[in-house]
Amino acid sequence: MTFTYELLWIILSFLLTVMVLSYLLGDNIFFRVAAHLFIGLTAGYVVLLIANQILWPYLINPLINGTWPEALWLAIPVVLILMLLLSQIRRFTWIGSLPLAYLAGLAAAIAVGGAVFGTLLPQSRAIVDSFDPARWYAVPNQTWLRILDAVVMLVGTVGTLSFFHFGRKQKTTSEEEYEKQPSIIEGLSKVGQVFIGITLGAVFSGVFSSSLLALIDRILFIGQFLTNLFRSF
Amino acid sequence: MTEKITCPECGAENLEDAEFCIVCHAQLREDSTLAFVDPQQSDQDGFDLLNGEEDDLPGLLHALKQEDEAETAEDKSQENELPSITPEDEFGKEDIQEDEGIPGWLDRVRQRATEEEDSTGEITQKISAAKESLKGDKRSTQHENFETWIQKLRGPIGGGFDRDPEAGDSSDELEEEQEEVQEKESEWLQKIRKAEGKQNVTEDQRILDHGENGLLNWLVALEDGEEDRSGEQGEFDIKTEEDQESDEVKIDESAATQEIPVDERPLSVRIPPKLSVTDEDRSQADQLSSMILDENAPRPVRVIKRRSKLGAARFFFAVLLILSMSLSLFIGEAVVNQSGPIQPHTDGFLSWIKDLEEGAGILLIFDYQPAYSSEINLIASPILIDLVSRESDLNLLSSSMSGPILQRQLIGDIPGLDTDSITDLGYFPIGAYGAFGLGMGISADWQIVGLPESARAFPDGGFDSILILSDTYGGARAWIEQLTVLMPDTPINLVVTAQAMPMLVPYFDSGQIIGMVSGLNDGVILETELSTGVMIGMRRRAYQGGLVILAAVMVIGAINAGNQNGEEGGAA
Amino acid sequence: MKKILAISILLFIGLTVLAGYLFPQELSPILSLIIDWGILLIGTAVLIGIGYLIKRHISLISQREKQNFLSIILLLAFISTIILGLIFSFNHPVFTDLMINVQYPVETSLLAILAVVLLTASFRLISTRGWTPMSIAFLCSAVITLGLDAGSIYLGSGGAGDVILNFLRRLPLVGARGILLGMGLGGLIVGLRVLLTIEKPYGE
Amino acid sequence: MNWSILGWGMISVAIILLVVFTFRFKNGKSYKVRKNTQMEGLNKSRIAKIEGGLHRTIVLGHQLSSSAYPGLGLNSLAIVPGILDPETLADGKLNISTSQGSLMVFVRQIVENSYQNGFSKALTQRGVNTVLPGPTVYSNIAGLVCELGVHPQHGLILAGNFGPEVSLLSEVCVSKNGDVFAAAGTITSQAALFPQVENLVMGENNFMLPGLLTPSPGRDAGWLTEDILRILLIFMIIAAAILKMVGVL
Repeated sequence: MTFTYELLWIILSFLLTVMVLSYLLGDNIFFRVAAHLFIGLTAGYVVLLIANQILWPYLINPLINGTWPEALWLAIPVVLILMLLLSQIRRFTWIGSLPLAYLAGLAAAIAVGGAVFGTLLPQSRAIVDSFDPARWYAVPNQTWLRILDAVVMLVGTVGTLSFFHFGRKQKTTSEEEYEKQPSIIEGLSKVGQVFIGITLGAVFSGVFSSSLLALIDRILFIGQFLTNLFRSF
Repeated sequence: MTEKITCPECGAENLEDAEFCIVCHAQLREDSTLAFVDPQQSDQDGFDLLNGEEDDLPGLLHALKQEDEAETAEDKSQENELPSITPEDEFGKEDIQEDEGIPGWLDRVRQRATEEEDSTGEITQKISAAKESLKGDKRSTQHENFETWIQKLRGPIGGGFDRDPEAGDSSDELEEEQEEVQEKESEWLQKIRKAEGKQNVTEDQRILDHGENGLLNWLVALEDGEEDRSGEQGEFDIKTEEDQESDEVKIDESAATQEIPVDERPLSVRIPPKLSVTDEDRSQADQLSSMILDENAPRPVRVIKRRSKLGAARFFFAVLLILSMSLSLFIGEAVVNQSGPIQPHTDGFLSWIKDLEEGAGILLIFDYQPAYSSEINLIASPILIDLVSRESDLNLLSSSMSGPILQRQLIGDIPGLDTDSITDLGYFPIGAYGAFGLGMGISADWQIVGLPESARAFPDGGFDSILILSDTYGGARAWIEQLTVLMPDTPINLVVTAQAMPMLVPYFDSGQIIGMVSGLNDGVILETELSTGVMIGMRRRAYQGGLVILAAVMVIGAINAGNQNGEEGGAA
Repeated sequence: MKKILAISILLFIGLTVLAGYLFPQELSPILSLIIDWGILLIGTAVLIGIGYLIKRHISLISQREKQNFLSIILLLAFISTIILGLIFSFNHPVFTDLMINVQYPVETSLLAILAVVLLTASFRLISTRGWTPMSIAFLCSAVITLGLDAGSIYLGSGGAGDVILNFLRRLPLVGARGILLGMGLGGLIVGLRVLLTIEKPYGE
Repeated sequence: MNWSILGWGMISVAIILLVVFTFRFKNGKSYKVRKNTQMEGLNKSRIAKIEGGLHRTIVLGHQLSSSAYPGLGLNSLAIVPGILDPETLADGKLNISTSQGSLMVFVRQIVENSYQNGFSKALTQRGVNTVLPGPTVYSNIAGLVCELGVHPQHGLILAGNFGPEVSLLSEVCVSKNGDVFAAAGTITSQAALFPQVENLVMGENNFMLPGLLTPSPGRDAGWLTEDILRILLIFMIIAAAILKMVGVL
């Protein structure tokens, strides 16, 4: 096996794979060495990525090559960044609340907009559209299935929403009843529980599938490396 | 001697004609005379110590001071004298100024706060708040004598003493009053004893309890709201030698001008009025009460379940899974994979790629982590091989931090692909803002002069198709929402992992995407349909074996749990 | 004073971005700028976070903690990556190959360990959660989905088989929609609480 | 039907209800919510860990804002003050970690302010370590697996936006007799944690936690508003479905 540039990377990959998979035998020093090497390298990579893909195009390049009005506008983010850096000194912690208020406002607005226009409306619309008669009769032999699909979708969604109802039963006689919701909602939430279980079960098998493919990939890699190793001797 | 005006704000003495106070520059003209406390007003916000509403210490102390103000005003109005500085107050004032530090009993309460186990530091906070409220009130009641105020508050014994001795009482009446108060005190103290379960109190214990301990217990009783103040004007006061000393200073009230006696004795000689209680008694009482509290505190009973078996179980399942995978992968001949049923979204994807023209402009969006690149590469490789064979114009963009690496890893393995012809549009931290920013890239018909354009405007057109490679539902969805706003007419396809697929099916139903492939099954279909050579091969068999093992383990686990419940039920 | 300034910044940014959903065209110049500056702040925050990571490992080394040689490995990897990145430039093949051959095997192996962990956990499903409607539905749904994926459950193609398969495939969507609608309501309320300054995540 | 008008209507109704109920709950009234059994598990675990002088870690996910799960990052930040009581701030055994830099800067600000409001402006806290084990999702997991392995009987609190890899953390903790309280908001992380963690908070219940940890009129108002909006949304969907069926919509 001639020592090539490719071989160096393959040996490094093999060693790291075996060191990380050794965790299955129990927490050991090899796993920790591989983990710390990985963290250090990723941290370095992220620093370069941010400098290269965010600070340079969004801040440094416009400051150096942009017109002076643009540079003037960039004073605002520069001040916010300096405040964020200064707030890491304990005595100036209070100054950090201004840049963080900026981020909080942005995150809150995107949460409100994303919740309403990105989740509540599209999902509700999809449920309502499934009750469109035109869609029922689009495929002749599937009409009953589509009606059943629409009804199950409506009942399941209403049941799941009721499962998360926060309010408690108004008249509670004993401590156990504190967990109960108002009776109508309690009934609907029993239906919701089943649908939530079905969803989580399906997603669980999807998650396992993805991780299983990763395990297969690693076993295949180790197998091929060892067979090549033995072939070369 | 020129007439002096006292500043209502800071108590400093100013010349009569002065407009503003020389110390704190407050206005003197309107209310240069001392605010006269209106008894009715103080009654309305009369503080009933025992109604239990004021449950924290600062409020309690503040209210006690207001209560005392009201009583002082009542005493004065009976003797219809203008409130004047009595020697005792004078003496007391100096004492307060001299003993600027914390009074003895407050110090003990703080000590107790640090020793008590269940104290959550709240008492410390309350004490420091009380200290501030005490400082805050000092200016408005600068004639008040804190020491005498405490003594007036402490019960019926000294009741007689807060009245001006010159009120014509002879000495034997004083002694009678003393005995009367002591009986009341003993009655009162017995009530506290009963509350604390100390019935048979020895004689010397009674004497001991005269001192500081009594005050602490009395404070506790006040906080618990047991003592009924309305019936009994119980004010407890002990006559100590210092108080007797202060009585000898005679002041002639009727004189036109008053000389305010100043005690020239050096600070070290003047002994501040101390309540004599030994430290051991105090610590014994505190330990006793904290022990009582500690025993009654509810203890969470926690049984730590033995979980050492978990490590062994994990090892067993690891060996089971790895062995079965290895057997499937390395033993037996290669089998031509049978593709399973074709889903509607897979069918949509196949029809899109078959109808794609030559040299089409494709935007590839990398939104997954290196951990999932083995699965994504398996599915994306046949697609890219087919696109390269059609000489498509590839444009890459990433919203994952490892984007550049993933691009190189995926494209590096594609035979015949010239990397120079590929355009790299860079990194967009979509995850941070849910792709919101991109929808804003639409060109507006107005511009603020000098306002820098977005440093990296997102391309809002110029592609024939978009291919999103993603490992999570969130990432794929963020891109779908933005791109349907930015490029409504450009068809979008997804290459996603098996974990993301179930949640993205609605986007195919609603027509926002025209096709989606995910998981190994679709990978096999793509290989056979696009005839791009066998890549998946033996993995499919291992993959199926692994899924069957998981299903079997879940069912066996459920049966095993059922048996355990049955045994426990039987045993119980 | 500081509180008022923080609240006014929050309200200005929040309401402007929210208005962006109503007037995307008209507000786009300002909004893309607000987003750009936000991305700058987030990038700076990531650098600050990495600063704390490095500082922590330096203190572990100086305090001679147990196994502090691991922190030395981390710092060496960090410094050498930055030097390599500066020498070779960010998109250079040598640099990206180094990244590929460290990140990819470690992350894929961690995901592989997750497969074993999920298998172990699935054995204790009922002993952990007990026999409840939700856990029984979870068990049945997982087993059926695994069977369909593995091809062990094969309902034939065309006709009733496809219909039933399609119906079973869409069932998980029902619960997912309910969960997402619930999360949407929660996100709406928590976002409004921040905008109405009932909630102050910036630490007042 | 113009769905975006409906959306703005929903936002306006939510704002009005939130403001009205916040003022109504200011004078001592509160909204009775159902008991959350997972919260009892959390409190018991925290008491046991503090009394035993054992280590505790709060992990805050890896995204401040995401389009699929809006508001989940802000909600995890709202949970943190409820866990920072005086004992926790003083005893020095609490780590708060996240893989997103902005979440970490927010948390440092919250911890410093909680400490100074509770004790004194002059002091700076030493009791809570805010840590970034790794800047990406999987480097964060690798760092935390090493850290959790060092201290047995750990108390682990997961709150925020996670992927399925969070299951590795809970497995490390559970295998060393630790306790796990999971408020992981995404569906994939809940699916991965479902067979493993007893104290698992499901779906929208995550948004109940800040109010349970630190009750306040604003949070009670948030609960009630959310319940009212839920019922309105259910009626709206049913009405729209019927109108669609009969062809009006």
